[in-house]
Amino acid sequence: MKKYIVLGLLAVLGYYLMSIFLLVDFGLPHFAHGVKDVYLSSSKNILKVSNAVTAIVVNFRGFDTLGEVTVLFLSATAMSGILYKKRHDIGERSILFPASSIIRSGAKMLFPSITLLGIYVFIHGHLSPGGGFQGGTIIATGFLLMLLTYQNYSVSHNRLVWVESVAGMLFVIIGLAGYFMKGSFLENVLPVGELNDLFSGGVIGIIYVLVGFKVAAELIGIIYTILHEKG
Amino acid sequence: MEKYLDILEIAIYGSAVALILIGLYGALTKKSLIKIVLGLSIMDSGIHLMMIALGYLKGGTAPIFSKGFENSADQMVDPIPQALVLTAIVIGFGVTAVALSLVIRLYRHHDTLRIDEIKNLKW
Amino acid sequence: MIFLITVLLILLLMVGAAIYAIVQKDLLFAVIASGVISLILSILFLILQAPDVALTEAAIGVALTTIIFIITIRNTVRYEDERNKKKKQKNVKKLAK
Amino acid sequence: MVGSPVLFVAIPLLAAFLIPLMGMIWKEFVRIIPGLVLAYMLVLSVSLIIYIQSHGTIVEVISGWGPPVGINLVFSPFSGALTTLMTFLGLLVWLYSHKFKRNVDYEPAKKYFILLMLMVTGSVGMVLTGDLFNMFVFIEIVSISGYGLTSFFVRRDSAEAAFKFLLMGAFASSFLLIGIMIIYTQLGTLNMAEIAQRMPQMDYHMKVFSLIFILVAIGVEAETFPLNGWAPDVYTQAPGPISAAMSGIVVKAAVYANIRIIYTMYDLQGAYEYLLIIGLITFIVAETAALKQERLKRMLAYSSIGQMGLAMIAFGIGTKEGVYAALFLMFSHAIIKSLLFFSGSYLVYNKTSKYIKHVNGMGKYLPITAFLFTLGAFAIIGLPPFMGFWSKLALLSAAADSNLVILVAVILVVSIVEAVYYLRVVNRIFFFKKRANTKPEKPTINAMIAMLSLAAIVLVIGFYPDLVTGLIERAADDLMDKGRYIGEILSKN
Repeated sequence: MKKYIVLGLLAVLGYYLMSIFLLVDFGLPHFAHGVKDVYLSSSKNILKVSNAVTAIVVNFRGFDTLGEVTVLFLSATAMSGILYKKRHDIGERSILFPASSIIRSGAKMLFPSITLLGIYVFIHGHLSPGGGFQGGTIIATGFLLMLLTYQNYSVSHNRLVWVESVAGMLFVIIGLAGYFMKGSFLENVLPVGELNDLFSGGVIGIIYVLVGFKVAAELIGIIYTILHEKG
Repeated sequence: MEKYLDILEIAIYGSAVALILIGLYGALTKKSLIKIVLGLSIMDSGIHLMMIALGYLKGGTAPIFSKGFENSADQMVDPIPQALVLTAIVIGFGVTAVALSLVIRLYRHHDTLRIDEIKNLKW
Repeated sequence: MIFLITVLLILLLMVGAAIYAIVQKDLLFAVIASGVISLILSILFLILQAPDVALTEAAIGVALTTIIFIITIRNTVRYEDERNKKKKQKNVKKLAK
Repeated sequence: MVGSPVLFVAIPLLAAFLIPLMGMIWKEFVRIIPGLVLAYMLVLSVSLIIYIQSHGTIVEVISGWGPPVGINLVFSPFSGALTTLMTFLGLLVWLYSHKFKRNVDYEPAKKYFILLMLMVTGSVGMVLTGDLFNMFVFIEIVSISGYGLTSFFVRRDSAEAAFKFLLMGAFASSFLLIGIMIIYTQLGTLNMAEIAQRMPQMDYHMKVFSLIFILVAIGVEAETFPLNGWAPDVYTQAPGPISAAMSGIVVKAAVYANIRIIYTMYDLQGAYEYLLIIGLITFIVAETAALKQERLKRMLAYSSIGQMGLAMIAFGIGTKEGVYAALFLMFSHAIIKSLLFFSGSYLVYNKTSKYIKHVNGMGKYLPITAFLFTLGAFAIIGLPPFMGFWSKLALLSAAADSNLVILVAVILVVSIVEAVYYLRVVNRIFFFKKRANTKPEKPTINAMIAMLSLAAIVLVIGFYPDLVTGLIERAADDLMDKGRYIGEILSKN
């Protein structure tokens, strides 16, 4: 019975959603003058950042990114609080499958290259597609591979805490530096350089590298917490 | 050419709405807690697809100014939905992780994942 | 034309995977189907000229979300209708004796 | 310039990232730093409120781009008053839970205080921000810390309540994204002032649908009627101070967002009537549901929902007097309900089930706590010498001015219901015999200070309501003047 009510409601919702979105033309500009044009032109001319998405994420709407990093931090904190046990010993790591020697040696070879790829992606975040979130998640997948393959591979919890705390604090401190030197939070305080140069965009590149470290540490922490949970 | 775009419009919007509806259906009717969380993440995927599709520009390029590939700003797709989706994906992952840890904790207490057997509170 | 057909096929596959993920009783298969959704989604983002989002979706949606779902399933139960794993195991042991 | 609104977000985040490191040095830092940060936020907001009396609204630009392009924070009389209220309550919640029972453990204490501090920060951010998507991010911060704090006690059914909350919150955030996206595709901006300015260009259907999506999303946090299923469970299962923080801080922020969107962003005709009707339904349903509750915190939860319904009714009247009454109601409800949650959770301290019958005879064993609970109960019913009386009076006179006689009658009748269930509890406290298996627990000294300062506010404002009415009137003026809000923000370019 409940199923049919839900199906009926969903049919109504789907009808209205479709009828709204079909009014919005696909592949054509929808509005006359939005903030989009300002973002694109000042990303190229003022900030000298090639990747406009990076410019938006780190500078124009950098406050969102700070909030988003905080959301990840909070969810890592909340998770370890939710799964907290009074006993101090953590459970054995759950093994998904016993790894064969091919996987073991393959993982060992892949891990450095995955980490290198991740670092490349977040260092070049302002030049090419990618950036802090992407690079951070790629590094986290590398660690995930190691954690799944080797049962006795472990990441020092204190080191993770250090990385995420220092990266997060530096993010806020760079923001505050903008506030005290230029008068608004997260404003660029360094010279912007030339378009398509590695050292372009002022603080944008630095902030994205910090975001990368923080996201990687956060995600590894989340995986580590849930992996050491024994049902 | 116009027709081509029309078909693509209906197909992409339609599948995004379909993902949203399928996810909602799963989250509302299924009994297993993991299925509910799965439904939520499918719904999020649908919304992300919708947002990117709304920012698409026909014949536009990715919003990246690269050397040797000079293109003007009005030939680029809208970068704002992309930035928003970037944020939304990461937030969605955080929510999913918290939800799954709550699922594990509920399993620890009740030894079951069926929502109709975990009813100490009124639903 | 070929491009259009490919996109349509991909979309169809994605919606099919979504339906499969909801209908399937075996949660492990359902989760892997949702990983397939994310994979196709990241291809679609690439087609829609959003490479940044495609990278994020590929790393988060395909790898991390899927793996934490799988770990959760490993720690709890695998089948949707499975009522009580521990009790069942106890009963099996009793029968074996 | 004494400070800037951006510090409300920057300093707590800095502290939150710092706490795990400082905790390695000395464990007590984990409890002290959040208190210092909350105290700093309170001082900052008080000094900014004094500053804007003479200099007008502060519009803070972030990352150096003027309002339609970058994100901006608005410290207006309205948002400033709410910020002060919320940081004050946050400080008291911290004080109350400083020596909390289970917080002797280091790890849970760390998590508890980080989550508490960021919940307050997120609420303040929700109130201050002038950007729609930024509001979404802050809502997520608030909700995730809410999930974590709700499931804090391992031994109760808290995980279930938290899961319920999470389910509602996840739907809400998805719907909010859809609503934001509809607005963005039509108007090409995410800044609230610019959206308000361009709103007449938008197609009518789009306007209605985006408003519905956004209201459903924010209604979950604001406890409007069909979406408040999570609230009673969460308030019952969460630790006592967190219930107070939820009803005093988070819900206030969500109501602010709701009102800002309806009053400033949209220019729809039927929106005020919507508020009036939804508020009335919420009020009646919640107050009657509270009457038959058996658990104390559940009863308080329903009462809290009902009071928010009352505030919505007042906003729905739509005149300046109505807005004034609504703000006064929100203010007095935040103070009084926190007092009730604080003292109530000591009255039923040693029982996980928290039945009302456990308060029997506590008046003899915990005289001060019982007295404070009674004070709160009288104040929230609206008995004359207390603070709740003035807010209810303002609401009734606003309704009477707008010729809504039926509304006045309904509010009065439902207030009698409210009086019945509160007086029932008070009766049990003082005139029943203590049950054999309940153990009274003396409040700690910090908790006592927190409760006494709240009670002092209730009494002082009960006798001298003029202390706050000026502030609230300015806030109401600020909310009603839509053109000035848009002008102040967009002229900052």
